[in-house]
Amino acid sequence: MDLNYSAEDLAFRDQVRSYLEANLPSDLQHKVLNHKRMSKEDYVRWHKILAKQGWVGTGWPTQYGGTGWTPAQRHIFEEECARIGTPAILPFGVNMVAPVIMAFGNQAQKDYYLPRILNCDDWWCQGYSEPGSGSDLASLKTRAERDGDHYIVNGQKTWTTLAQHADMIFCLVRTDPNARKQEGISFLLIDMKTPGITVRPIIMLDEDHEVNEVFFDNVKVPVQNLIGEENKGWTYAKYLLGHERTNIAAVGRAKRELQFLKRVAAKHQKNGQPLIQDPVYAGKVATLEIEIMALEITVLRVISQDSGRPGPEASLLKIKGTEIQQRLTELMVEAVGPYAQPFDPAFLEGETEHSIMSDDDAAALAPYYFNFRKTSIYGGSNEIQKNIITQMILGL
Amino acid sequence: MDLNYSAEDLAFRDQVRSYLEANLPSDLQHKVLNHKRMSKEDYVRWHKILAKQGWVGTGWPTQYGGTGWTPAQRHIFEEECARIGTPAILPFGVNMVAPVIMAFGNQAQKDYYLPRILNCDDWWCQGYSEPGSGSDLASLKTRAERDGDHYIVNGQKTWTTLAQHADMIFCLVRTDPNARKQEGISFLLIDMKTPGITVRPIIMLDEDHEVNEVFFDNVKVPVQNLIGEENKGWTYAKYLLGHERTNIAAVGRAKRELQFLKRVAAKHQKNGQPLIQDPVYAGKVATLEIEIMALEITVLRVISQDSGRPGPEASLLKIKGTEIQQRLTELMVEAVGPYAQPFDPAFLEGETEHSIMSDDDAAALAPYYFNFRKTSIYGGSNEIQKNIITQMILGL
Amino acid sequence: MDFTLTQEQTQFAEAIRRWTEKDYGFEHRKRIIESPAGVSAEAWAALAELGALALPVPEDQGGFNGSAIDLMVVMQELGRGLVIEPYFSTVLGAEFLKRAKAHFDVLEQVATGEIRLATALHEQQSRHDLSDICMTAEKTTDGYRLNGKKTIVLHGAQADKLIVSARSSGQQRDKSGILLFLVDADAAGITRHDYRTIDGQRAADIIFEQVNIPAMAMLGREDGGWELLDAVSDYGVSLLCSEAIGIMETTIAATLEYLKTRQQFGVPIGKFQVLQHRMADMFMEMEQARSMATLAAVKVSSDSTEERRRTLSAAKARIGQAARYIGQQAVQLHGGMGVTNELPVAHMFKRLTMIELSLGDTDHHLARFVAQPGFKNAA
Amino acid sequence: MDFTLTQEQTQFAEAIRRWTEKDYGFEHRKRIIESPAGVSAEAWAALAELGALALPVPEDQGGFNGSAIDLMVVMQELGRGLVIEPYFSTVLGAEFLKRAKAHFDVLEQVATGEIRLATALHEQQSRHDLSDICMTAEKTTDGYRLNGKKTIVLHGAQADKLIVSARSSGQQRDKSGILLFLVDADAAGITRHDYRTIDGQRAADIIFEQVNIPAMAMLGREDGGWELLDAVSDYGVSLLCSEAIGIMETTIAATLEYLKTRQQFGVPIGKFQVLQHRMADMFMEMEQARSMATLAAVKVSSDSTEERRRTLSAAKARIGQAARYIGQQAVQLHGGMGVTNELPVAHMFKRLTMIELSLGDTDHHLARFVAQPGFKNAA
Repeated sequence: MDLNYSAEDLAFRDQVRSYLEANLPSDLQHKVLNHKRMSKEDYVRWHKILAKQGWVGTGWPTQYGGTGWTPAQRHIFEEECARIGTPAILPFGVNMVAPVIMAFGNQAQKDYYLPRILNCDDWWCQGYSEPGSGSDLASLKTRAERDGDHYIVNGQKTWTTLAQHADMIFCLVRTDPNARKQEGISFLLIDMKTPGITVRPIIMLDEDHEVNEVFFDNVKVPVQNLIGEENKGWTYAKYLLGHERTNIAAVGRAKRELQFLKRVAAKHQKNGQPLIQDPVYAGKVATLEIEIMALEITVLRVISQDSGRPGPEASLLKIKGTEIQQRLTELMVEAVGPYAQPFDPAFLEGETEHSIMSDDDAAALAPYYFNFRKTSIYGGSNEIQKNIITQMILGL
Repeated sequence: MDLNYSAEDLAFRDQVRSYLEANLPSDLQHKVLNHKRMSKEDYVRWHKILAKQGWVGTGWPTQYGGTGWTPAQRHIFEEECARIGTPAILPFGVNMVAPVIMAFGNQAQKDYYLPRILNCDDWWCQGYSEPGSGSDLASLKTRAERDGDHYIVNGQKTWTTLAQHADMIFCLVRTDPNARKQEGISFLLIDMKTPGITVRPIIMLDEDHEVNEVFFDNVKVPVQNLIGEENKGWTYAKYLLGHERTNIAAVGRAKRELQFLKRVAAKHQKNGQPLIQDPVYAGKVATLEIEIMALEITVLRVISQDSGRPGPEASLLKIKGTEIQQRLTELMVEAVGPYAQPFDPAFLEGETEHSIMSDDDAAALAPYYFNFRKTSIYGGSNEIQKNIITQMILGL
Repeated sequence: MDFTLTQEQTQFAEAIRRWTEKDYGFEHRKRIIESPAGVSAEAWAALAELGALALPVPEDQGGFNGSAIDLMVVMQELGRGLVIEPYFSTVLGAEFLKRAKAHFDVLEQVATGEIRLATALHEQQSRHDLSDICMTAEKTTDGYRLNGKKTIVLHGAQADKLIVSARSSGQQRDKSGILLFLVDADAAGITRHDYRTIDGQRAADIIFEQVNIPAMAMLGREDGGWELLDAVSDYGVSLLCSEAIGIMETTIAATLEYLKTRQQFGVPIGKFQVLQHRMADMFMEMEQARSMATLAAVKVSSDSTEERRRTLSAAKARIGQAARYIGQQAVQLHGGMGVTNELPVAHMFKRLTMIELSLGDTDHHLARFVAQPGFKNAA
Repeated sequence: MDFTLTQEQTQFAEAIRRWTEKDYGFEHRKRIIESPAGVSAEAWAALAELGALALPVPEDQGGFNGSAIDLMVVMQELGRGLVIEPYFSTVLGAEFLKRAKAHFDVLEQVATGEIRLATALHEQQSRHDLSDICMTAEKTTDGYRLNGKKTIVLHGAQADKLIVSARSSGQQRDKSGILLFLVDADAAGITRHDYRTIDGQRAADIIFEQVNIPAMAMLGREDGGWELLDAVSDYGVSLLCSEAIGIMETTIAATLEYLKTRQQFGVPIGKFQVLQHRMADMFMEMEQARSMATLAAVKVSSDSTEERRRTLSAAKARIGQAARYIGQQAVQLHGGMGVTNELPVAHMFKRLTMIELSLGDTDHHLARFVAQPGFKNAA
């Protein structure tokens, strides 16, 4: 039993930390730390900076240009990124489609797509969910019919994150409508510029444009864009779902946000003293801080147990991680109280330096709170995660 | 909208209050207020005092010797009993078997049993649950076979409250083993002194003897002890279940226990001041007090809506009532902290005047807490109650 | 003991409900939010027409002298309709004038819908403590001079007149030295910054620079400012509680409907027991909250200040708890659809959330409840 | 970073588990509880035999000098077996002697199982604050004279020697003026009242009347009493946390088993989604608690007093919360069977509940966590 990092890990951490301190643009950091909205350019800029350093494929084997890091190193890297406040590397290319291409793609697909993913030459999005499918993913209806050396795709995807920026979408499509639900599904890569694709924004409850509906109307997709075998797509999707859980607990970010929360609660007053010194409020913050401490150890336990591929315990990490994130935003809103009310999209978009109200810290907190209700819904709702724990761990 | 009692109701309340103050024996009150265990004699004594006053059949029509009170009067009476701390009138005779006899019994049964119930000449217990039946009551297995002018009863009942004192038991028994689950059940009254009946204690987790198993081994029951028709017992049982919900929210007791809690929390110190002044603890007490305030209004709303027979809203009252009762006991244990540990059954039984530890208030609190875990289980577990709300009120 | 509404109350409620359903639909409301004005003159006229604006006004000023229960009925319906017009701020403003027994002309104009009011009580440092006032009221020869800044004044830029709290003496958070004034919203020296709130309403930051007002602008007694402010704030709490109940009703109805129609794994998701029990919990929260909102509307007129404070704080705390649970769970049960701006449920959630932190949040009112003598005396 | 146990630790755990399963079954334990002694000499001999008593003792005194992690492993197993022997009290007592580097002879006797220890730290008014001491230690020519009363001394009547806290100066709750002593349990002037605790253990109220003890009975430095007491109390917290984890494991296993076998409405009740998710919640509570118990066992030896206090309080608070939830829900899921004394689950629940309020309850430790400089400094 030893909860300390090894000397090598500590050296690695220092290396990562100095690199990030030297290379993270301060305007990007400012946006992240202050809960502002990130533009496409923001994401791409940071991705390319990391790509130059060779630190994008943190879960990739070295043969594809990955870092080949151990699970501990990868965890350290993620913690350091969260600590300093880097933009996210969006998962759709690097952590979602890439592992599928590596495992099931042909050589040409690997040669073409993987370097472009590493370098963010393509912006990827995910075409899984459909209206009506939700947690029951395999009930998808989007059809792909073979027509010579093309598939003709018709149907609709939804909840497609940041599809408005996307160059490519990876889709689950139904190629055999007569097969059983999970069979007859194929995994297709589709160029978003193909005629017949329409993207319709879905505005979130904080009025951010984060997800979309994507419509396919007789979209011609070359057969070489099929991954693996026809009608085997469900297998690949399940493989990918296992990968989606990386850093799902987001403990690093939670620790950073806890500091933000304490700073805000130290600034706001209750009964003439800083709110953070109010016994009732401090008790709530302490309870949350302890939950974060516990989850950090739980994550490390999972990492140390296997090769960094959490099994059903990932459901625990997802549930606890999102509960913590949501609780953080709740306590932030509580801290600023009435100051949560003003709504200033221009400030959130970075169009103005200061918010309409004098408290810039407070300006983003209600949108943040409302937006983060999604975390217990997406990526398999927390109810679905409990079903998984029930079945896979508890055997009920 | 008027939340005040009418002048008549207030006069009635004063009348009840003066009667109780004059007639409740102080030793019984002491036991109730201090969470001590009640003996058979305690219950019978109080029942007979109230019977002399004619205040036992508070839900009975006057033709059978009931009070004929309005729902509001009945509520006021229950509140006043709770406020001063009377022993309970056990429901098995007065509120459970009696309504069934009134509705479905024949004249002879009414004439014989009802006066005896009012006067506590018989101690009744309830033979519903069986091992394995639990929430699925209709799956009961105890058999009653007709043999001339007797039934021969074989089987087992369980969770039979205070059967160790009982003269009579009312039972659901299966008279037609070939009928569907809810059919083929009959409602029998059985003399507990009949040969073939054995009572085995079940000791509760606070080591109190409150419930029992009752075994029937070829027990001969005269056919005149059948209520209503053979094989119609399920209908009578369902009728009875509607009656079981009287005063289910127990707001009056909750209010009394809240005062007890505050008194204990004022006596114990934290950081050199009374615990009740600690902001965190006070916040918990206040939250609970507000829940009680709300439930009191909810109860009055239900009473004022209909004729005092709550429908599915009774499930809400049961859930909230038991949550409040359990929370009260939690906060009591928290208040005394380490003083919850000593266990002094002799004191609880009234065999010693003072507890082994110097704090008599604290002595009963852990047993009280542990014992009251039953409240969310019995009478239809709170999960079953939520099923009822889901189906009957929400239509899901 | 009688929980039924009068026939008049029921008819009033039905009339407002008909109006919101017919003329204040979801898309219409959205256009009002997006409009530069942020409120609807048409809706205001309709509220006047319906008698909702005359309701709180005394009969002598052309009103119906409605009770707190009457207002409860109205606020529930406006909650159901997610109405974002300056009704709450105007009723609250009128309550100041009613209690101060002054400015009858203004009350008359409220009754006819000629003017809107707003209450400027909150300052940057106040958080939930309305006695935390830095704004100064300096005595002049013929009145007072106001200096300071009020923030998050609900519908402050849409109002014609403001009720303003200021301090003539004492330290921040002193209960003495607080004065209340009725001020023209466009008086010289006043600057208003209008902005949206996240729940679709409007609010303003208002700067007062050397604003001279006559002596008669002061409301009530010189030594009674805090008592008046505290009482009217409790009245506002009662209004908000009722609004919240209306929203809870529609939130729960919308969620139930969603559970019955939305299919997953071949069945309506309302067949999953976990979601069923969640709904049962939401329902119970609403019923407990409803009981407290009713109690609040009754006790807000109590002769006992302590009973009023105790009950209103209890109600606000209980309703805040229910509002959070019901709002969050309604969104959760709606799944992805719940976190978009496209369904009413998101807007109900946002409004419920903002009600929770308006006029004192749950912790504030729990502490106020505890601070009443009755809490410890009962021990 | 390594969460695995050593082979020795695993073997130790397995040996203790074999013993509890074979020789410390539910019915056997019940007989011990009902016996006049309240503890089992046989079990004590077995624990000595297994090396569990030598484990905490330094090598120089014939022990294994076990780490806090070693003890964590043992306490988990004793928790699983619901062992009610005076192991915890003896280990805690030994920890005082180890840290004070004194009374090596006593430590030797602990290692062999010759004697049992108990710690008399709690007084009637203390609640969760062990610095709240009224008992006096008056200096005499050749030592000290103790006067006062200790309450709820776990296994106080079964112990041969007591570690006692007393005050030579200062007010109740002063951190200075606290002294600790090793005292023979049958010294002249000591009266012990033995009683059961609700979780099947024994405790005693102990009266000290003019108890004269030699100077060498004092543990540690005259000005270091509180630091020693606080540190050993944290050590005890770590032990209790580990015991709780062991109990949570068996509680959850028993409940799972019940859900899989108990039939209602024709199916195992474990098929009902609401009960499934309840189990999932219990499981997650246990895993979070386990992480904190591990962290506690590691950090209880930290060189930084603040880090130790902060972590141990965090662990106790988190485990208290988990203990309550798991205990209550295990009983609830067992239905009627859960509230009888006949199944182990009720006894697990009772012990978990008592652990929650031993050596500081959840609120106590949350407040202590908040009081550490790190809590606000981080802001």
